[in-house]
Amino acid sequence: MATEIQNIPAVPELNRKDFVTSNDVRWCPGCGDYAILNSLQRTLPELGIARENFCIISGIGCSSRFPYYMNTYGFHTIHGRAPTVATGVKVANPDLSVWIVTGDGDGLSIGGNHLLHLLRRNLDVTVLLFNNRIYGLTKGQYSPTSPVGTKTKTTPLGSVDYPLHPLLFALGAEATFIARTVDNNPKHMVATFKAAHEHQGVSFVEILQNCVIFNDAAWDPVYGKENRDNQMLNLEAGKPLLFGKDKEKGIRLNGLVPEVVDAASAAPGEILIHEPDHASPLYSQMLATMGLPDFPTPIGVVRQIQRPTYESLIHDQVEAAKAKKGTGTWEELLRGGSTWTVE
Amino acid sequence: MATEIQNIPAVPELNRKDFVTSNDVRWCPGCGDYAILNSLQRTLPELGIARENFCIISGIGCSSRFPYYMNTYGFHTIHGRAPTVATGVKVANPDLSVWIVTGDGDGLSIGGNHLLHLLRRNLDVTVLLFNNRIYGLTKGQYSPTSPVGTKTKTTPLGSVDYPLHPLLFALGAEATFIARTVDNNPKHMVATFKAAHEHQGVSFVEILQNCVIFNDAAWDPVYGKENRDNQMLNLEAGKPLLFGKDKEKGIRLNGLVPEVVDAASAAPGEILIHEPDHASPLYSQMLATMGLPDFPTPIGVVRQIQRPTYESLIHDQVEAAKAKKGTGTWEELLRGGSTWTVE
Amino acid sequence: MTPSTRGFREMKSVVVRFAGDSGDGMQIVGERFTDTSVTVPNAIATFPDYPAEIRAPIGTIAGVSAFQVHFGSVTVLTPGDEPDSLVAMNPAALAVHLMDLVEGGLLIANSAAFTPENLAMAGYTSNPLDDPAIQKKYEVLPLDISGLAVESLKESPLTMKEKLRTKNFFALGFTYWVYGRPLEPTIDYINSKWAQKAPDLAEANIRVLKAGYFLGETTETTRNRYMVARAEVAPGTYRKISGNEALALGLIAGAKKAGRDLLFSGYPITPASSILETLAGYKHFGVKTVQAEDEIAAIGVALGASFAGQIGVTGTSGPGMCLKSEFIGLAISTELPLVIVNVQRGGPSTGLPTKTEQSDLLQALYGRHGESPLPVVAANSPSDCFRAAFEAIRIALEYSTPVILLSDGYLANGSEPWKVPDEASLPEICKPFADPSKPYVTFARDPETLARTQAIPGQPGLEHRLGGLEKDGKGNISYDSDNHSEMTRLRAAKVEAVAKSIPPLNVTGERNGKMLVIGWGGTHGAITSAVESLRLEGFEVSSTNIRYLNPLPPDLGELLKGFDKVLIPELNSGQLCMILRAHYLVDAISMPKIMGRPFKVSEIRERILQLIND
Amino acid sequence: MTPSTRGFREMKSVVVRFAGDSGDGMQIVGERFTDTSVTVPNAIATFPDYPAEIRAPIGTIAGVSAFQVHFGSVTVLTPGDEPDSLVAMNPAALAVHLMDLVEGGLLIANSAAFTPENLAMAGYTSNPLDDPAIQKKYEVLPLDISGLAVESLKESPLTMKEKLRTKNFFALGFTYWVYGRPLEPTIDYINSKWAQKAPDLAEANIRVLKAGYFLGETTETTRNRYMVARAEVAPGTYRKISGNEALALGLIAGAKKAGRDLLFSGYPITPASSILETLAGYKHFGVKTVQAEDEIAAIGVALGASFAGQIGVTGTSGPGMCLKSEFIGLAISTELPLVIVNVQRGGPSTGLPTKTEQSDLLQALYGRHGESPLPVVAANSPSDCFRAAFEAIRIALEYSTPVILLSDGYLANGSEPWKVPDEASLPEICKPFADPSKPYVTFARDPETLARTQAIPGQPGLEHRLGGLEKDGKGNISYDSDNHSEMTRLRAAKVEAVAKSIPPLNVTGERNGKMLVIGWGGTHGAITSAVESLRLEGFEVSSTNIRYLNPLPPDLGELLKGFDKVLIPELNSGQLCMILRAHYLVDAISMPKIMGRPFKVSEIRERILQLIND
Ligand SMILES: Cc1ncc(C[n+]2csc(CCOP(=O)(O)OP(=O)(O)O)c2C)c(N)n1
Ligand SMILES: Cc1ncc(C[n+]2csc(CCOP(=O)(O)OP(=O)(O)O)c2C)c(N)n1
Ligand code: SF4
Ligand code: SF4
Ligand SMILES: [Mg+2]
Ligand SMILES: [Mg+2]
Repeated sequence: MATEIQNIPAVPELNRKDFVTSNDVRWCPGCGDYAILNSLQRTLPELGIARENFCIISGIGCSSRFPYYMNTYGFHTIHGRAPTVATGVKVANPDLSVWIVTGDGDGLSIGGNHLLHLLRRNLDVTVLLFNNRIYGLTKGQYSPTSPVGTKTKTTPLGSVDYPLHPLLFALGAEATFIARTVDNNPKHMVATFKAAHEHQGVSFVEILQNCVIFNDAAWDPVYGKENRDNQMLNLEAGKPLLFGKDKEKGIRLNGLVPEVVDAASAAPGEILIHEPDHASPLYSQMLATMGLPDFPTPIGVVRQIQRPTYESLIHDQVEAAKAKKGTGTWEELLRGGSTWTVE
Repeated sequence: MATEIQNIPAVPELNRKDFVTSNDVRWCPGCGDYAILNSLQRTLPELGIARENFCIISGIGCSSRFPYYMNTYGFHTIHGRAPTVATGVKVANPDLSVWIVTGDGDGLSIGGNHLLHLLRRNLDVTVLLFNNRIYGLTKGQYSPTSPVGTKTKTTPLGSVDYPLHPLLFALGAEATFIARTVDNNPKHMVATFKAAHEHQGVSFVEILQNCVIFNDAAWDPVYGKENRDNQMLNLEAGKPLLFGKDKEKGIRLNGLVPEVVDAASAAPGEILIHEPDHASPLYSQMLATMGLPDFPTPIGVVRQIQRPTYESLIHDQVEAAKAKKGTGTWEELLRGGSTWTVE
Repeated sequence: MTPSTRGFREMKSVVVRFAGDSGDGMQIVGERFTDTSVTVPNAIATFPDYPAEIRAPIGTIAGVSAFQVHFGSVTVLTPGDEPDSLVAMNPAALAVHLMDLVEGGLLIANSAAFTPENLAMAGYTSNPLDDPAIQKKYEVLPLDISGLAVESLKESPLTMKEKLRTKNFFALGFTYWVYGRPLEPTIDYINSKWAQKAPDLAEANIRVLKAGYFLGETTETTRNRYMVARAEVAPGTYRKISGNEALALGLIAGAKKAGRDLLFSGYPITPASSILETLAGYKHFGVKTVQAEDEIAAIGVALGASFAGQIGVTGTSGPGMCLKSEFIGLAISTELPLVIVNVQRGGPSTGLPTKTEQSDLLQALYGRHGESPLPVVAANSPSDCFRAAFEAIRIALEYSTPVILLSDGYLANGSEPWKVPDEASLPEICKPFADPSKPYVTFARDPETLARTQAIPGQPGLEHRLGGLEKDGKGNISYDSDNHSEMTRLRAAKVEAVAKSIPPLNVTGERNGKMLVIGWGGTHGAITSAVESLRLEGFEVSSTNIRYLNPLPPDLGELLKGFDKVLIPELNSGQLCMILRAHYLVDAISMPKIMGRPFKVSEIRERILQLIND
Repeated sequence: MTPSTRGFREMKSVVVRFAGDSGDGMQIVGERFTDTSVTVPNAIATFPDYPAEIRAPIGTIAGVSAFQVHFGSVTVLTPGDEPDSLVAMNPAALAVHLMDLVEGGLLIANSAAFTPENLAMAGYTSNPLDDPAIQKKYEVLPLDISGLAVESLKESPLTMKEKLRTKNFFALGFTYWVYGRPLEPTIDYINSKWAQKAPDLAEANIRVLKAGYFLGETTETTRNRYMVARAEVAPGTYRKISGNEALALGLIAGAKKAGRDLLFSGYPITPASSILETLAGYKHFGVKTVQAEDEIAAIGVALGASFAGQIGVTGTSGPGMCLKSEFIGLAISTELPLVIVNVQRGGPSTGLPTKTEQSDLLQALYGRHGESPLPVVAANSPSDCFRAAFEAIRIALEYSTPVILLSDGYLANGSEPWKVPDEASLPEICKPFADPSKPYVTFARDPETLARTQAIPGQPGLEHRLGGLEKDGKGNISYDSDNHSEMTRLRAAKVEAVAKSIPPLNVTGERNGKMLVIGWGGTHGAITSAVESLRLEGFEVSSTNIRYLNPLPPDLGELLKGFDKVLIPELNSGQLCMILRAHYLVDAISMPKIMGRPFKVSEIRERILQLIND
């Protein structure tokens, strides 16, 4: 590492308050973002990392105001470009814990390409994508995750674009860690954030988030009180894919087609066991495609596999070059190549 | 449709020469692009479309010089942005047959986001992505499809970025038609181009293309004379997934994991039958992930499903609005809303 | 209920500002006051000013939302410098806006909201309404607006929360009384909005509105009432229109006159979003709208539509302009018609998204690599956005070129009465496609305009290729030196040729004198007002507003010669000033203002006086 | 083999151009000729000129590749206007380049390539070598270069194709004979390159090289030989360096002097790619390179690295600059150090990727929305790219600002001998990070430079947030009007403060006189050569080159006053001229050239003479 940071002190005891800034939080009352903020402020102190080594980087959007409310290093960049700045930060200093906060518009509309390349490169950062299926900050236009037919200011007759599916998108980039969580379950959020942090490589976390002003209750069919038991599938590694109030329903495969079955009457071993590191990427694909109306929506860690990280490979090359050629000197820099002398 | 095109004449008999321009073709001798050009010039006359209704739109790159060599309407736009211009053209005039020509850099590096959104929107155009795993025009830097470790001018110690997989990328966008073909098989190219054209909706075609100057023989492990029998799997709808010199090998599924088996000794029905419209997207995913070193590389139409096209939905809304409100008049335009009169 | 003029003080014009929390409905009452005034008729101009946050926390400074109306019996060109009266619904609103109120102005405050918590949130340690200094400086009128509104709804079945929410109409009613305005237009509005869906709500709002009015009537709480007489308004049909609405209509009108369909492609961004939103409601005019994945895609889609023979338009604000710059270069190189709208906001970077500024002029002129000139047109008032947009389309088509149309946040959101033009008064836009019976030369030019003729996909026999590499007159790629020089010259000459179609400058005042004040864009109203008032006082000062920033009006050089001094007020650091200095070697004086706000008339007056007396 | 001066005509300087098909190895022989000449030593400057296509079809006009060397016993500042001799390997090369050859110049043509097919491809209907007009105008010397090369390899085991490929060394050998240059450096080069890997090839090339030389020696085919004496070169260590190489080294040197690591992030684009490529080979200097997915990402990565405490640099050419503009605004708003390199090429749009131009100056200055000033620095010769890059890093760090560094295709690819500086001669760059023991105020400023102090992630207790919204001095978001005005002023004042660190202008000639010729960037050599030659002839003309385009050198205004006329030659339509006219109200005369090519010394001379005699 290049920049000299004076002897990093032993990590002091931290708590939630250490991560709260004095800035007034300026989201609409009732916005799902509050709960996410709270959950992250509860997560970070538990990671054993000194506060100064956290860096939170966002684009533009309601969600992207996030860094201002976290008492860490933060960068509220420009619309859609947080992954690029995060790449610079992490390559410059791999010791930092870097978090990207983005929205469905910021991350998947204008910023889709950067996210794609971030994911495929496997930079060791965590991406929190707040999916409220709407543009909040610009006051309610449809987003790339809005379902067909969504009526908004720009689509008075309903949107016509088939939406992007965040998890399929991440799979298309072969991301090494893919998870989903919900803004109305702080415990699940904290657990998911921790898992994401622990993953060595890029972690992509979709957070189903409610925009109370412009797209209220968009996720109620999934996580509303009446629906959550039957419409959410809680993924736990090594546990069977069961859901329903009494875990009475399960998922099995019929060839390549998943099916919902009655857990009680299923044959032994028929209900799939959750393996985030399943040998076949088809398994993560199956989970990612599950959702309304035919299937419950999986939440938790969908996929986690290992691959070297981008920044470590870059640093390895730098170190290898130094080892091989010796650290570059002024002499070599200025007088390298072929020179001649005039007397 | 808005622009008045004077009485479109009956489509005359066309042949390859009608699509050749007087411009000198300026690719390197031996470049795979020649064969692709030839194949497209052979395809278009057979589609029953008048020459003036073809429009070929490209970005920047060796591949993107394509429009200059096709005697149709053409637009050599800017790097990575062909999908956006194509969207404007097709929305403006859905009667045109619009083809996008792009490269692995143009389409997947700088232009990845536009391609992503084009695919998810399902605009009825055909995308030909020339994948030579290198930046040709800028003289040989690695591209997003270059394998890890590729040594180029910008990566003297080998590239460290995990590559993008074009077909997985297209699947991540839930593209409705996904195919692959190879620059050394004109017959296969023509057939694939025709199938792509016939698909109503976006057609994504990856073409394995050889850059003789900067990445020669990159695809030889797949389609080189010695390898093609064992390393290519020719997909045909309704036919079993067989390959090998004498079609002696086949693909079967073990749970979610595909396996290569001896065709002769396989149980009846065990060898998968190719269904581009398979009920589960996992099937296309399986095909897309197959390739070196464990599997043959599928060529042909990987996936084809139906969904309304973007431009037709837009036009339907325009027509519906006209039907409902009557075609807008000057009176309504200028004096609509609430007015008052001063005398 | 029509007020007599008894007990009124006559005013030429009055500025009223409503300010409160974002949740207090200030934009709504501002709109109502405006609509009522236009029907008097009065001349009006308005300026909404809302917070950057969607919903800032209630009662905070950040959450203050305001709406200013300027109405008069004489010409009204700006929303007014300083309010003559301020309605402050809470302490935060007072804290933000009181300093603008004219000395002696009327301050109506909702005393019910001046609770200790609210005062603290606004940064007050004591109640400013009790402050003798404030009481001396202004005509302070504390009213328990919340309480009186609720009181008047004793019988209503609404919940307490709902009742409280009507308080804005109480304030409005009282203000109507002060200015002797009719209640009917507002009652009609309330009925048309709620009578069907929520009759109780309609009923309650009307009751509260009247209660506010009657409070004045019965208590005569305030010492003065003010009367603004009917304005001498030119006969015709009017409608109130905001800048972005007018712009949208101007685009449709231009496309209609050209006989092409309009395709507008945008990506949401404040303060440009409402152009896309407005146009999305005009599908039955054949308008197609595309919400693209970003600003680059948006202009690409628009350019594709133009290539295909429609008229492609894209619109955005500053940050989005940056993203469009590469594509603008392609449009210049391929010489395709295209309109790019920039509704400017405070910069740099994300800057001040909800504030106004004119700081993108040099970007419009030079914000691309290479020699890439294009025509730049600016709108100068909300309703003028119609004409400016129409002009942009005309130039784009007749000169086969991209055109940048500059508006700003102040024009976009501000509104004013617009005298609706006749269709016949709009010029034809003549730009036929290439004739398929003749050989097509891609870059052959009209000798007059230097425009190239467009052939479009679908036209048999005219197949051709366009692209961003340098090309020769036939459209073939050319790396030839002389050709590049010549094509560069031709592209520039074509833009210069637009000058021939520019009408003479409109000058306020004489064509010579001590000082010429030059503005462009939305400063028009403030500059004209300042200059007109000074002229009435006998000063030899004139002014003009430049709609065409590139090419510059051909008569500008001559005009400049008639004056001793030239002053250029701009909401930037002096961008037009730089251009004119370079162009005419005139020692123009810049008057920059970079505060996210429009000029006040008084600021300009003072600066002129200062310089004229130098 | 060292040539005696017997039989030679002495020349002060000579320009040789090698031209042939892209496959003919013209760049290689040009490089060899250069390397040989620098060791003489001669003063040199070179200009490679290759086709846009990777491999255009053999024998076509589009496929012609050329390399020009200018070498002299006196100062050589440009690659020369017109070649004194032209080596043309085929008819296409002749067709493209003959018109540049000076009258009476030596034309060496490979007659073997003048076949009917090749002539037709070049557009000739008859063999120009037989044309009496041409024979009269030039010293025409047709040589069967292909045949003679093959002939001399009778014994070699190479294939015919391989043998033919050595013909460039035959041409080189013959040219060496004409100019009395030593063969050893080339023989050493051939050996070091091929002796191990392909001894037959090394052997053959050496044989052919000598055969070319001996052809002259034995046949005395040409009437004249020319001698350029050793140049008076300042003592020191030299290396030949191209602009992009020098630029890369300057960046590393700057980072080293600042004690920060360099992170360069780019996306390939002609003619900037080789900066990224060069730096990728300097990993052992702690340099990290990132090939990003596009230019937007590239600058984002660089800005992230700067935020994290390293020095982030990105580089591109025109179209890529458009894409970076939004991020440049963010860097300005957050006041982070950053260097953005623009290696200009012919525009607009994709334009002429392999040709040179200076048409992005106004973009550099104004190509962003909002008030967003930044320092702009330009390199003026290939080796000067080192110093300019170093300066850009110094300013970026010391003033906490993004800096645009302008180079161009001509500088990037051209090369010249560079007198290697001592490390000690490079100034220290002093920009410490914030002190963690003191409270950190994000936008507190150094009173001298107005730079803000940077605290970086990892520093305990200095946690803070940056962003593109307007902020106050503490870094908190602020929508306040006065604050916006003040921050805008401060950002501008900081850039202006750079002026204090600018050295006085270097003037060629007196500080007053009839005419001052002002240039910037790569026109330096041509302008200085023209002015120096005219001064020798007694004309009162001076010149200067502006490295700092923003802020302008503080002594420029004073300098301008000393001259009757000001002429500004630029490879654009007059962009600097516009700036200086606006700034100083001086009636500067623009001399634009937009041909994708550098100025010729003679063009500038002529224009000066014309104006001086007016
Ligand atoms: C270049 C640019 N284009 C557009 C905008 C305007 N803009 C700001 S946020 C946003 C979208 C916000 O949507 P999302 O990312 O879903 O975030 P949310 O507000 O819903 O949390 C847009 C379009 C901008 N700031 N910059
Ligand atoms: C904005 C911009 N950035 C960079 C370039 C330079 N450039 C031209 S083509 C290209 C990549 C070409 O690679 P690919 O798309 O794979 O096409 P190929 O040449 O291999 O067919 C690049 C980087 C450009 N023209 N414009
Ligand atoms: S607009 Fe929606 S997303 Fe934004 S702060 Fe309000 S509730 Fe949250
Ligand atoms: S560089 Fe490669 S891709 Fe480009 S034309 Fe040559 S062979 Fe083809
Ligand atoms: Mg959102
Ligand atoms: Mg490629």
